[in-house]
Amino acid sequence: MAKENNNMETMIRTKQENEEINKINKVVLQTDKLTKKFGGLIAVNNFDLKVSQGQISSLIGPNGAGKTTVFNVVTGIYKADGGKVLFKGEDLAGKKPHQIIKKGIARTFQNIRLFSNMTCLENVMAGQHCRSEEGTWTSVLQTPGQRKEELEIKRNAEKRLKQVGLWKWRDELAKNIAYGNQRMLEIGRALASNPDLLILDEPSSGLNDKESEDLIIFLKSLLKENLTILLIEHDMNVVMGISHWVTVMDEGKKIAEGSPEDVYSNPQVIEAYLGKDEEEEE
Amino acid sequence: MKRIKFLLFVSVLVLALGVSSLGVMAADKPPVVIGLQGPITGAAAVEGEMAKRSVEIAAQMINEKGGILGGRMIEIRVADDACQPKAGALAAMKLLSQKDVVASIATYGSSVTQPASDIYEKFKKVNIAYGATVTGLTERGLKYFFRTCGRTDTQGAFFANEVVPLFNAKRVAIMHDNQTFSLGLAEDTVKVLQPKIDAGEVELVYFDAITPGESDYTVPLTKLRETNPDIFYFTGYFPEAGLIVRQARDIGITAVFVGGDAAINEDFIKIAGLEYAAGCYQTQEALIEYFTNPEAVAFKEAYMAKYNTLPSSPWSVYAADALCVLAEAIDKSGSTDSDVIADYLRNKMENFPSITGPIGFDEIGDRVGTGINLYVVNADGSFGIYGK
Amino acid sequence: MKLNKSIKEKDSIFKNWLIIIAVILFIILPFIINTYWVDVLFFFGVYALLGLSLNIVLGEVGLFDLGHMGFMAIGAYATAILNTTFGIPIIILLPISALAAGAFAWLVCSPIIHLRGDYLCIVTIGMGEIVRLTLNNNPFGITGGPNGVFGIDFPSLGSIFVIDNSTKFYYYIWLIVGLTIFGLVNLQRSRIGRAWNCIREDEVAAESTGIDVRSYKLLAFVLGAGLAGVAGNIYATKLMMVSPESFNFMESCMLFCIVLIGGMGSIPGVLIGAAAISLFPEFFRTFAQYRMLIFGAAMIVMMIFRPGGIWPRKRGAVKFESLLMKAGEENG
Amino acid sequence: MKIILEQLLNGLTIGSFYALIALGYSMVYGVMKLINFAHGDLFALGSYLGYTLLVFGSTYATVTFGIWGGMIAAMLIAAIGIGIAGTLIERIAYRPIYSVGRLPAVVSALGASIVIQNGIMVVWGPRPQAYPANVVPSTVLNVAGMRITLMQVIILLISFMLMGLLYYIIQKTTFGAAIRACALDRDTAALMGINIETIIFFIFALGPALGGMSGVMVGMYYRKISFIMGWNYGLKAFTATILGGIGNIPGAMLGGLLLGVLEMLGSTYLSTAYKDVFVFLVLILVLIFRPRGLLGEKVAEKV
Repeated sequence: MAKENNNMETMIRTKQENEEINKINKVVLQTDKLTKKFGGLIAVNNFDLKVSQGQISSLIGPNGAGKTTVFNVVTGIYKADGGKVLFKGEDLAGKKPHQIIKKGIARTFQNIRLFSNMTCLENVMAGQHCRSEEGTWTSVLQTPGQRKEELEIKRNAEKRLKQVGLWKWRDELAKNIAYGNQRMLEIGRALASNPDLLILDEPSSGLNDKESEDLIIFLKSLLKENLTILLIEHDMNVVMGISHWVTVMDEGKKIAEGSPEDVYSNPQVIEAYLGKDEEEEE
Repeated sequence: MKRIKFLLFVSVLVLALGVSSLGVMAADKPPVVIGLQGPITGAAAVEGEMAKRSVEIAAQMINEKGGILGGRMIEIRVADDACQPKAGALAAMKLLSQKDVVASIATYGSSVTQPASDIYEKFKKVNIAYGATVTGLTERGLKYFFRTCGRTDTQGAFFANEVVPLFNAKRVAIMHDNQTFSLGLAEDTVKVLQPKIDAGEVELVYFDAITPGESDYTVPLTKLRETNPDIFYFTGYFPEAGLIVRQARDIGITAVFVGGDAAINEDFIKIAGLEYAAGCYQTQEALIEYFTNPEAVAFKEAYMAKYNTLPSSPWSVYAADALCVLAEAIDKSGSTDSDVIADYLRNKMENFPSITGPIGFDEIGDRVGTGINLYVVNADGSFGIYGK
Repeated sequence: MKLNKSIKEKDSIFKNWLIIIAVILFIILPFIINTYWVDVLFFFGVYALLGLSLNIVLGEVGLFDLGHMGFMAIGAYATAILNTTFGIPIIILLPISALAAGAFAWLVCSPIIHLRGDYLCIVTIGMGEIVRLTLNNNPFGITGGPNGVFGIDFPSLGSIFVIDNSTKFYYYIWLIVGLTIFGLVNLQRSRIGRAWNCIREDEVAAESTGIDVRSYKLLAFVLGAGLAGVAGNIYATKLMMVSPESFNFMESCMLFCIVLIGGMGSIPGVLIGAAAISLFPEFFRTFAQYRMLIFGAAMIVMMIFRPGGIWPRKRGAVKFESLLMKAGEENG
Repeated sequence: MKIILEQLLNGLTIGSFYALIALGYSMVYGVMKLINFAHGDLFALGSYLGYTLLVFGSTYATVTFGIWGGMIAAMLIAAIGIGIAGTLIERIAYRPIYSVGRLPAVVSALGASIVIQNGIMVVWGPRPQAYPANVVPSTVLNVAGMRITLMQVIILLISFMLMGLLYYIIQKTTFGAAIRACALDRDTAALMGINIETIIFFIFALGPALGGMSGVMVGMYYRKISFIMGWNYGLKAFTATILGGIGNIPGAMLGGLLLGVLEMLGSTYLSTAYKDVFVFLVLILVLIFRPRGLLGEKVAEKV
């Protein structure tokens, strides 16, 4: 899909910049002894997570293991009760979600959260909010600068919509398009903010096999844009198919991490998570 | 094409004929149109309805005598102001936009009269208020604004100078409801009372507002009880007055209860209950049932004949008064020009025998001499002037 | 070339011939009807302005604001007090009253902006009531208590041009309504308007998409209040007086209905809603006591048959053309 | 001290009215997530219904049931009448628009409120009406130097009884559990076999019925009733609901009583004129620090 989009100059960082980033830290995102409690329940317990530059990392674990909570803490929706979140070496403590996306972390949600009564195009345009800056008065008066920026937003939106294959639905309300398309639109919206790290919360849930396969190809293609991807996933085919690195979580704690093959054969993981799967399959 | 032209010609002819015949008819004694602005809808709808009836009765009386200006009848045009400032401005415009309206009787509420009278002033139309008693209204230097009702400070002075000494009261409690009329009366009373307070003759032990429309006033009343007053003046309206009297007596306030002129009527007795209402006093503008002058008697008869009751508030009768003075001014000055009418009202009218007694106007448009009396609720639920 | 296309897309709404006819009709109307109806249309304009201002808060951002009259009261009283006490000309007070109302909104809304839905709703009710009651209680003797403040001047440019009659006021308010509509349409089509709509659709997603929800909510309140302040200024100068009873809770409810009857976030809808609310009582005045009964029933029926409002905002109706080089290609 | 106690009792009396009305708001909101703006006017309608019953049936009722019996009869009939009116309003004004979201329902509710209010005005007239004197015994009790009216005591007793009963129904019975389940998650509750229709019918009957009963009590206690009283009481009760935490039954009771006491404190120690300013300020302060009311549960948004 992305192959045909040749004019990516605006989105992709120059090699120089990339090398600089790599010099500072190969690890893009890191959590250090992250803890989050809800009342008496410890949802995330001293959790360490590492996400490396330019790779697809997966976070897996049984239901209720605290995966989504980790995402919510990382993206600033919840405040951590302990520990740190480091993004490119910078502590994200106290940052609000809208500040974090500006730093370069964009996300999607487990249960799709689109702006239902806005068109697909508007959804993707909204995604660029943090990359644009015209204010209220220039908008009221529609100054040339504002028009120019708006045009740029539209142009980028078009590119992203085409990238996720939804260009023909551009004027449809987001709530009216098919479920699979909604998933893609949400990814498109996240991509529109030109992130360095894309966090996907169960992107393949609710998709059929064909759509899942397309998604795998699509995610892989994103790596060429020099994106780093972190995803929560239940579909083992997806996890094994694309992950460079897998972290397994159970009851708020990390129980294993490594390459997909390592994790797949780890007895602890089988016991906590995959073991049940096998039983069910038998 | 020819047919269209012909049709056009005919229709123009018909129109021209129609207009000219209308003109001829109009020349033959057109009515003198007087506007009446009042709260026909809204919270004060009762007053508006009574004002409408009273003015129509007064017009009927004048018309039966052969009208004014040599046989021209009086016609009343009513505009509803719902007792709201915005609606009041609209109602004034509604009357002013009808070119044949000569003058206006406007209006009942003080806060409505304010913008309305400004508008009338701008369009140079005489307007006479019949219920707006706030003192400041006539002190704005308006040329075309008059009122047949009294001012709150007259009533306040009456309470301070006549009622307080009458009951030998030393400790005075005043309660209002924070609305234009009620607050005005309360403040004017205090103003007149001030020299006596300074001299140490009386003491103002309580002065506070209640919120109209509520049901429970025991909390402020308990506070009032602790100040131990001799006399308790409530300047608000009857729904609250009824509640307040009963709740005050229930928690043991024994002070003499005096209501302002909006406080006491039949509904007051119904709400308070007769056992509580009896013995309550009221400073009141002239109530029509106590008038015996021939004009009032004639008015009462005509009103009785049509509605089988009498207007229960003084304001609607003041509206009828306003019509009488307007008719007199137009008739005597022989003109429907606003400047002439205003000049006549201000400078030439003196002791004109109207329904509520002789009427004249002073320099700023206030009525000269209104009779305020102290009324009392008798044990059988009837009203009477205290001491008579 | 590319730029032209986008401008064309934007301007198409103004090129609608219906709108042109409506505008022409509105310009010649005062010469046809009598001054009473000109005044009625003036108050229609005031309600339209108020509706537009509430539409920012309620329609665009989806915040329940049932105390909007409080902001108008601040604007009206700022005008009244500064004009009668210090003799400052109305034309200078027009922006000042907007600023005063906006600043007030910023001040009171900052601590409560995090409240959700019905909680925000009751707080705005409370705020509106606090404003009205405080004005009514004559703090420091400046608001004139229940009498209000009177003797306010007409808007004027020096002594040359004075807005002093119904027709002038009519053009005055509709000029301002027109300018406001122009500005708001532009806002709707900008990143600001999009951000507001995003917040209305999904707050969490909006925040995660990079929208500073708190600031944009506050911005909506401040802008809405500022416009309401302008409406208050014009209202005060037209009536030449202000009094607290004009700003009661019922009026705020009516504003709420203007936005919802017209259609959330829809500017033509707001105009229709304002017309319904302000003209309906005038047409039905003859029905006296049954008037409000019919009015209430009409509100229910309206919502049953057109729950989205009379003229809901249509999104994506204007076909968006490709801006990229390979324009003809669908689905990249 | 004596004064404070007496004032406290006064505050509690007003507060118990607010609490009874607030329960209606809270129950409807809990299950439907809808602010029933017509609820205050249903309360006023209840008051007028009781008025009509007592005016035209007072002699009969008093002869048959005795003086207190007549009162109870009027209250029960008003409760049933308003319960029916409540469900009717739900059928006509709310049910057709549940599916399209909450905001149209707000307008519809305001419309219903205007219809009821003006309907009362058309039927009973714009003047305030007064409850007949003979059903309202105005005995004043003297308890340790405090003057308390008998009516006050009775109202407090009845109110607390009703609140206790409702609390019992909601918290201890299976049916109450069903209501609470609906309040938490209507769809899941429906899947569990709870008949949502019955629940909606019940809350739209019971809430207004409580309002109707308090309407009659307000009428008997204060005697004066007017067609606009629904707005006043409605707004205060709604404030109480939010103060306690909307959708929360004990919260509504607490909020109502607290509001009554707050009003008392405001008008005793500040000025009566600033009483409502004080009440709303307290409300806003509470909401700043507890955004979901005093007893409202802290709900972390599920993302």
